[in-house]
Amino acid sequence: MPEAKLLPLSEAIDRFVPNGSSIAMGLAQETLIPFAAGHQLIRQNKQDLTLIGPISDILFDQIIGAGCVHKIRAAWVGNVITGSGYNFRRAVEAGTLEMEDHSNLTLAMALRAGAMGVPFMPARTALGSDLFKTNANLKTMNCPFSDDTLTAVAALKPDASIVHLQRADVFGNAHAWGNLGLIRDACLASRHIIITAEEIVEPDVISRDPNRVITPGFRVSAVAHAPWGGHPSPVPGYYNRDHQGFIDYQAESKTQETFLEWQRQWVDSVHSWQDYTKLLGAKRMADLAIKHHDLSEPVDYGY
Amino acid sequence: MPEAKLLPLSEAIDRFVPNGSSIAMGLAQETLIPFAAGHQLIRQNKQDLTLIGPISDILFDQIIGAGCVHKIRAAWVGNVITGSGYNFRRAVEAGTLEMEDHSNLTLAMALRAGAMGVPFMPARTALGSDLFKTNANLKTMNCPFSDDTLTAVAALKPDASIVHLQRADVFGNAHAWGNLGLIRDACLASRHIIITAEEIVEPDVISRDPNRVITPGFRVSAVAHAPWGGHPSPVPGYYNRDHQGFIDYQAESKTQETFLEWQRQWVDSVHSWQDYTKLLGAKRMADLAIKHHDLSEPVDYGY
Amino acid sequence: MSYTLPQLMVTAAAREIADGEVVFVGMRLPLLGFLLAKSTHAPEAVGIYELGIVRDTLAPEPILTMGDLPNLYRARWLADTADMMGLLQQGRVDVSFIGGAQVDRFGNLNTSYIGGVTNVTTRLPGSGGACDLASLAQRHIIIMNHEKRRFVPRVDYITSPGFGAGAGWRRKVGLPRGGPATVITTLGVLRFDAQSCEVMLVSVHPGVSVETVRDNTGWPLQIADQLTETPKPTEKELDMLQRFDPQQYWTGN
Amino acid sequence: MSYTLPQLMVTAAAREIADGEVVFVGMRLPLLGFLLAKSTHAPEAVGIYELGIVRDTLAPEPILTMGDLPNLYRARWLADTADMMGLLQQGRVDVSFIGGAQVDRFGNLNTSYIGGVTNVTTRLPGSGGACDLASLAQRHIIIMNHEKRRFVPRVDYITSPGFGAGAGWRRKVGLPRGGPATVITTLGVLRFDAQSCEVMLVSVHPGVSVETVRDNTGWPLQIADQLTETPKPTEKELDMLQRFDPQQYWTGN
Repeated sequence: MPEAKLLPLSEAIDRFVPNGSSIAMGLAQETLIPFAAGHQLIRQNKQDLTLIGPISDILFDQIIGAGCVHKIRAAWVGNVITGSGYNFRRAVEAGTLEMEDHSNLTLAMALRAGAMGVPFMPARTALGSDLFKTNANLKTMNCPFSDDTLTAVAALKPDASIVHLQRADVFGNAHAWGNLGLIRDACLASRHIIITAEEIVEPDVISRDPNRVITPGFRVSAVAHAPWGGHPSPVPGYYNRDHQGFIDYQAESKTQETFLEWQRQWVDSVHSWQDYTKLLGAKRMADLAIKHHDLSEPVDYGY
Repeated sequence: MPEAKLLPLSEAIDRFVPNGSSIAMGLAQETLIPFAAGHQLIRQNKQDLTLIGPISDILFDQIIGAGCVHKIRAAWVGNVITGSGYNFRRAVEAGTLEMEDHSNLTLAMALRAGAMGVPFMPARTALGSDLFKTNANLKTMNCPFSDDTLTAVAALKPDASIVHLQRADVFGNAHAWGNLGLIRDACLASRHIIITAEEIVEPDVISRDPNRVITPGFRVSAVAHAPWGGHPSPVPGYYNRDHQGFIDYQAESKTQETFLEWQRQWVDSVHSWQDYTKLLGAKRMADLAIKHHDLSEPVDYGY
Repeated sequence: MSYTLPQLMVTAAAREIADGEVVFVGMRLPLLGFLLAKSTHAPEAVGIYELGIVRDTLAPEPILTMGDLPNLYRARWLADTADMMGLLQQGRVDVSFIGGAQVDRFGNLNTSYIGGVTNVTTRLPGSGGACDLASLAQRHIIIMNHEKRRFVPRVDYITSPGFGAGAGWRRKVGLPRGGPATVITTLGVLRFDAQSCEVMLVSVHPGVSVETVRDNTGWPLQIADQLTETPKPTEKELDMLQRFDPQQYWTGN
Repeated sequence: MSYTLPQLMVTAAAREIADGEVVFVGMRLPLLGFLLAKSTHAPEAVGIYELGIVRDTLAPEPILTMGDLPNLYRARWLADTADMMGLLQQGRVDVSFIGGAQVDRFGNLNTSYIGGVTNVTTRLPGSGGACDLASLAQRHIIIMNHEKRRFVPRVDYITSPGFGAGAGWRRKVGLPRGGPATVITTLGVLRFDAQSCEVMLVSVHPGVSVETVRDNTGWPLQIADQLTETPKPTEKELDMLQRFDPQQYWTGN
């Protein structure tokens, strides 16, 4: 039997995310954002983190606001439906946050290079742009065949990818569905993979559909059970996007003071996923629940 | 409504594979090999084809034997369980077949470069090997960041990818499962995509599971219904590998004369998939049928 | 027929999409523009969303953003961002949409650093996929507020390349194709001169004067010979928009 | 206990796998070697198959080749070849297996062109993934027939790089790691000298003399100081092999 990797979320973060780690999160951009795990980073007062992600919606802003972050390697940091991320703005404008600017394509290629085990990937994007100014991991180069000018993107190998998925077994085998963003490449590129899952299921639920497995289980370091662990982002099959959560956050993060109040309420006073769902309340959860179900047609992996 | 793309196999090949085409086939290596479509190329006596694939098992050998092929860009051509492909051997030894030698990794990167829209991809394989001797699409280069020596693999953009899959709708949306080899990147890299499918299904069977879709339907040129179109290779969910078919082919292809006899029996005298299954016979098909079914657990794409 | 300014802008955006085109759909107003085009004159348009979605039908319920679950429901394809970017990088995307905070006369966009990187006065969210869309789509459409502080002679930072320093620049830096085609603003619609690559005003929104547009532009703005008025949304278009954005979250005044 | 030569070779191959290792499994005998190791001393070994399979349990039925459906059934992961190659290229594969038609004293393999590319006498199937495994695994094991025409001073064509021209060559050409560790032949087992990178005989199969091995090698073969006899398959190992290859398709005489 392979080793069981199921841990309480606090222990998973404690063991696999030391201070100074580089962490990829929010890899599917708007969906499946690992908010519960991100809040655990805040709760454990991690320091000097480097956050890596394409568009993390408000998660990066929260971890920045809590003072955990030294550097950002991302394409976009803000609030998808309201605009700016205020903690991010404050930190960059104050000069306290190191920035490596990417586009979604360059970040995807950086992680794909890591996943493929090569030191860089070529791209045709960003030529003539100013992304190169804050990003030493982008260089122009000439194609060895066509002599075309290209953007070389250096490989990115995060210390850990933290991903929130729908279902996993205790051995680290997990299913994800919906738009997948950069999840697959980021997991393969990372030293550690930490999965939080809506459900922990029997191993055969996973193994009866190996094409839906997101990354090979032997590469996974920890699995934590985290129902509503993606809230307020949407989790296909489980709950819809909580738009109000994002709208509220705009005001809640407007100043450092209001943000600390938000942190006290939504992070510091929460010690388990049960606390979190209690805070959300039954009505809000019912409102966000999937109402129109649409099940996939099974396929046969028999012999 | 999008355009319906369902065509008889003969018409699909006729319209989208002119003489001189470069065609990617056998992309999942041992499974899902598009034998029915390959035989149709022979039946239409296509000329000057370039065949592209990692390990096509015996399909490439058959098309070479029928005199349709000018050039091979592949990692391995033979018979997976008996060894040599005799038509391939004869043609290379006679100097009538142009050869571009790849490894599985270089071919995967060539197609991935095509899929990503970049002129090359870097790799760490094949350095010091003689693959470079017959393959001008491999060059050594230095990494722009680390200065490491790398193998640059030029992009490959086939005129068509021909893939055999489990189920498709008439609009070109299709599901595949099992090991996927190079199918996804090859389809994205190709100008035309021709799908042969075990079953043509209602559109919602496909659209209720968009993660299982193999390539975006708007990129597909034609879909043909071809039950047993992968035989003797295995098709997950439909039938097992017909080992005897591969073993028999060793003797059947030993000389040019025996091969022509094989071609007469298995290709020239076959004019439809119904003919082919009649030739196979009910007992052989029953022997190859899936006996131990194992269905995937549905997932919910609702809202 | 009354309409709001965002409704007018979304309608103008929708009209930039021809039937059958492959559209890389952005966030916010462009999302509605794509839905509007699909449900009116461009039913065969195909939408690509950078987070890994291809769909060619309307979502069954109004969505506020592209990651909303109704936008995943019965999508044509759910896959990786790299797959979407591959289609874009290959040149298979006909048109894309980008929002901007600062634009210049050659259509360069800044959504990153007001003041530039060494003297940041305002940090904006950054590129997301915008730099990629501006680099790699066959053409792209910019949507933004028309204010003098936003329409500047030269952007402080190029997040998303337009025509750079003018004619020939894109080819010179190595961009394989494309460039901005249209700027839809709160005051009018602008297009680019094929020779000089400089932006010029081609239509003003109803009730807006050329002077107002000029006053809100940070350089002497060129005016097209045949200046028109931006067509108002039709009743059908407004009906559709009401269905797509029933709370007027994006299209309210 | 009677056994066949292929059974002995598969058993020797299995013993090259340590428990918990990640194994890139090839075709034919290595496939059986992996299954044998899994079912005896290496239950936690993980198998990677280049066509896009990761599995860490035995297939429920005997398989002749890696694409057989029982090898897909309840696999841990079914994905793309590029994903498997990524794991390999990253250095996450501990050991891999390759068959060969022609080998030289530095472990270079030819499975492409006997006679070389300009004077082809026999065209063989080619690399498949072998070149990649030889380039990128932490170590690789070669399995082949021991005949003088196959054991040549210098291969006609390097399909799969060994130690090239000797010590330091792999680093010089840019290979990131690895190299051949062992050659399991029909006559014995050979390993590589850590200094010179030249292959030497470390064990002979039961009943095979050192002279026979020398006579079937195309250069003066080095012999290890502590030459041993290759261990015979145990009863348990033969039992297992009988279950994995009941028709003795691969392990018959």
